[in-house]
Amino acid sequence: MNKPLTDFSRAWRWRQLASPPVFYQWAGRVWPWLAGLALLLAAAGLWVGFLLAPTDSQQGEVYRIIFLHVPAAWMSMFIYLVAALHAGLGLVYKTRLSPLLARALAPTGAVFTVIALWTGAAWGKPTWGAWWVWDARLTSELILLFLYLGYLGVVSAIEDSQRADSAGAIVLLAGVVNIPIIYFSVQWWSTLHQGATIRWDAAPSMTHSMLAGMLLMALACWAYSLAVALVRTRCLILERAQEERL
Amino acid sequence: MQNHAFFIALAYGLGALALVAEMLWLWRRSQSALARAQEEGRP
Amino acid sequence: MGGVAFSSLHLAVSGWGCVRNGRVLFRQLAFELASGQALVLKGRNGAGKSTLLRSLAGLLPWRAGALSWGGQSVRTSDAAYQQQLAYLGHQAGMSDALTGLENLQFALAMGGIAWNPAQAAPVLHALALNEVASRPLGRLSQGQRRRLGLARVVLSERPVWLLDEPDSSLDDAGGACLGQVLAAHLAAGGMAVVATHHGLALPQALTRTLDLSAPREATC
Amino acid sequence: MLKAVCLREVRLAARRPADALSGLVFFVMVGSLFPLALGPDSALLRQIAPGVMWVAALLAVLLGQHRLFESDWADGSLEQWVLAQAALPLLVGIKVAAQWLIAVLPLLIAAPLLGWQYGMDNASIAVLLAALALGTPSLSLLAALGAALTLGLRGQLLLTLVVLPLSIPILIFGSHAVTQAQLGLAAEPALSLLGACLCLALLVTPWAIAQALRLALE
Repeated sequence: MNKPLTDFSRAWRWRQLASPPVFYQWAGRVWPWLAGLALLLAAAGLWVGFLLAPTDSQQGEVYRIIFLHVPAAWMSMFIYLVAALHAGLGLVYKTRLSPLLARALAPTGAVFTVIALWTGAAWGKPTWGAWWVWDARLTSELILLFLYLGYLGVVSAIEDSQRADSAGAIVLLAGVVNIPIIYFSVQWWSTLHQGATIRWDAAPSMTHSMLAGMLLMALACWAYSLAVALVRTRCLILERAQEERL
Repeated sequence: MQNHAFFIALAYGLGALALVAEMLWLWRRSQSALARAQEEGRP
Repeated sequence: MGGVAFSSLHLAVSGWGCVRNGRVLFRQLAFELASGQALVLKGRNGAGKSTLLRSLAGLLPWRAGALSWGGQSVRTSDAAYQQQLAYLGHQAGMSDALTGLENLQFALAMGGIAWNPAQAAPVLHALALNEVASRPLGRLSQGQRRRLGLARVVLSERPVWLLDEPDSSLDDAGGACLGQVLAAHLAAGGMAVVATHHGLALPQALTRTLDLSAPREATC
Repeated sequence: MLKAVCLREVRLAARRPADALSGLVFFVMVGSLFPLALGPDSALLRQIAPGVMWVAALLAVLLGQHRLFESDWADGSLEQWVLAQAALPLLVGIKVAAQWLIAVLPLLIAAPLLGWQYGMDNASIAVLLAALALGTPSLSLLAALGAALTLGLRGQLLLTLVVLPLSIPILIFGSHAVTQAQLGLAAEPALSLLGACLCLALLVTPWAIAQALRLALE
């Protein structure tokens, strides 16, 4: 997640990035590019989504929320997995950078979860007639938000940063072990208590331009998350360095 | 149909607001971290 | 008193460094300890005596350096090494709601030692605990708790004692008793690391002193 | 070792019975509050009974266990546990099991009484007991993990924040088993899922709890 996908040939240099000072410099050089890329991609995605993509025959214009809703939901889940991966690496190999990356990613993940929930609600009101329905996807997303909040709560409550990192890693990993079970149980629960209001088949049938808009927005979210996570990691590195010097 | 625009604006507006709030918060945090780092010398 | 003799042991620490709450307490610390020897840790408050003891006990990871036990290098929470240790921290490690005897029995069971009244009686007598041991710990004074903690260490039959200010809140008789207990342990071939502000009544030949507030290059 | 830890927990509970019984009192009181708030409509009560009982049991376990390691941590016993002969995960597992027997088993004994209050029939009460017997140990383990992670920190909210999302599957499977029984359908699938969750919890949580306790001692 933190590495550019472009220079496979220079794999050996990646290892150097695990050292916080090197990473600090590297992140400082990379994040403006990523931020710019995010802006460009978002502009392109919105242009495709609002001007090129046709009006849906069943839902009308309101389906255009999808261009924010789906990428945000993807990011919320993906960021949790990546943060847990980094936290696990930090716990097992005691690398110094990994817990920082996990901590830098989690708030962004939580923000995307909130956005996914919120846009889902704004989409649900006109299509289903209710702000909230107890549907499997919405419920899982809500539980994901709780998992994020649990992690952020534990990490911010513990003063000692080493203990905070490790305790947070345990919380994240417990969540990751549990996510498939939670997802399955919620799925099961919602099929048993099938409400009559939801019809997923009312979702728009994708045209190429819709798909392109969604993918562009998803890439924009990626670039945004990377940029924000890099900047936050820089902050964390600085703050840690000050802590150590006290 | 016309209130669909309202919901779209609601979704995108508050979504953008959340992202901007996150960026502002992060900006202030990095400024204060940098300022403190410069008080004590380079990292 | 203990009745157990330990075979020859060797504990060595080299290049040690510990960080506590983001502050480097000491670095490049080194000492060696063999059977029958005690190391007395001195230093002002906050010099890192407790931290050193806790990391020796494997409760706190050390940041740099190596610890070797019997010539073998040891990692932070090595079970085989930790089972050689009897640690007495600031608290006695006993529950207020249970009596002294119940606490002792539990502590020994956790150490894998069967409760033997014949063996325990002289130790309790020497520490003047006979009457108080059957009372709930919550009703005992600090000094009496300290003595119970010492009784646990003595009865644990473990070769390495790590004592964090064992003489705090002990009276004169208690301090003398601590000296006797330690001397007997060393005579049986055990070793001890003791943090203290006061002197210990121990023969000079058997003890080394490590002053943690002194400049760090000095090692012993 | 097993005997020593159990004996100690039983003694501690006997000296401080209020701590051990608070979960039971909470369970019964919360269970009795719902009819007062919703009215004595027996059909409605029977319908919500599984959910209410499971939520009450979940909160009672959380409340009962949130100070599980607090006193051991404060008086230094936990340090001795780390240096003990047996492995820390094993000791932790035994302690949680003993605490379950002491603090949670009374819930199971009181559950039929609440079930009758809600007008449940005997077959569903039997399923309720089976579900609670399979589900509450996992809840105890999760609550112990939360207690170990938040050891020495202010605020009980943190524990609930960490543990509640993780315990949602157990809540769903548990109340579903009882609902199925009330409808006269097979409850076995839900019960086996609860059993699977318990197996997973038994495999994973003791190590996680031990790790969290070591962190709390640092």
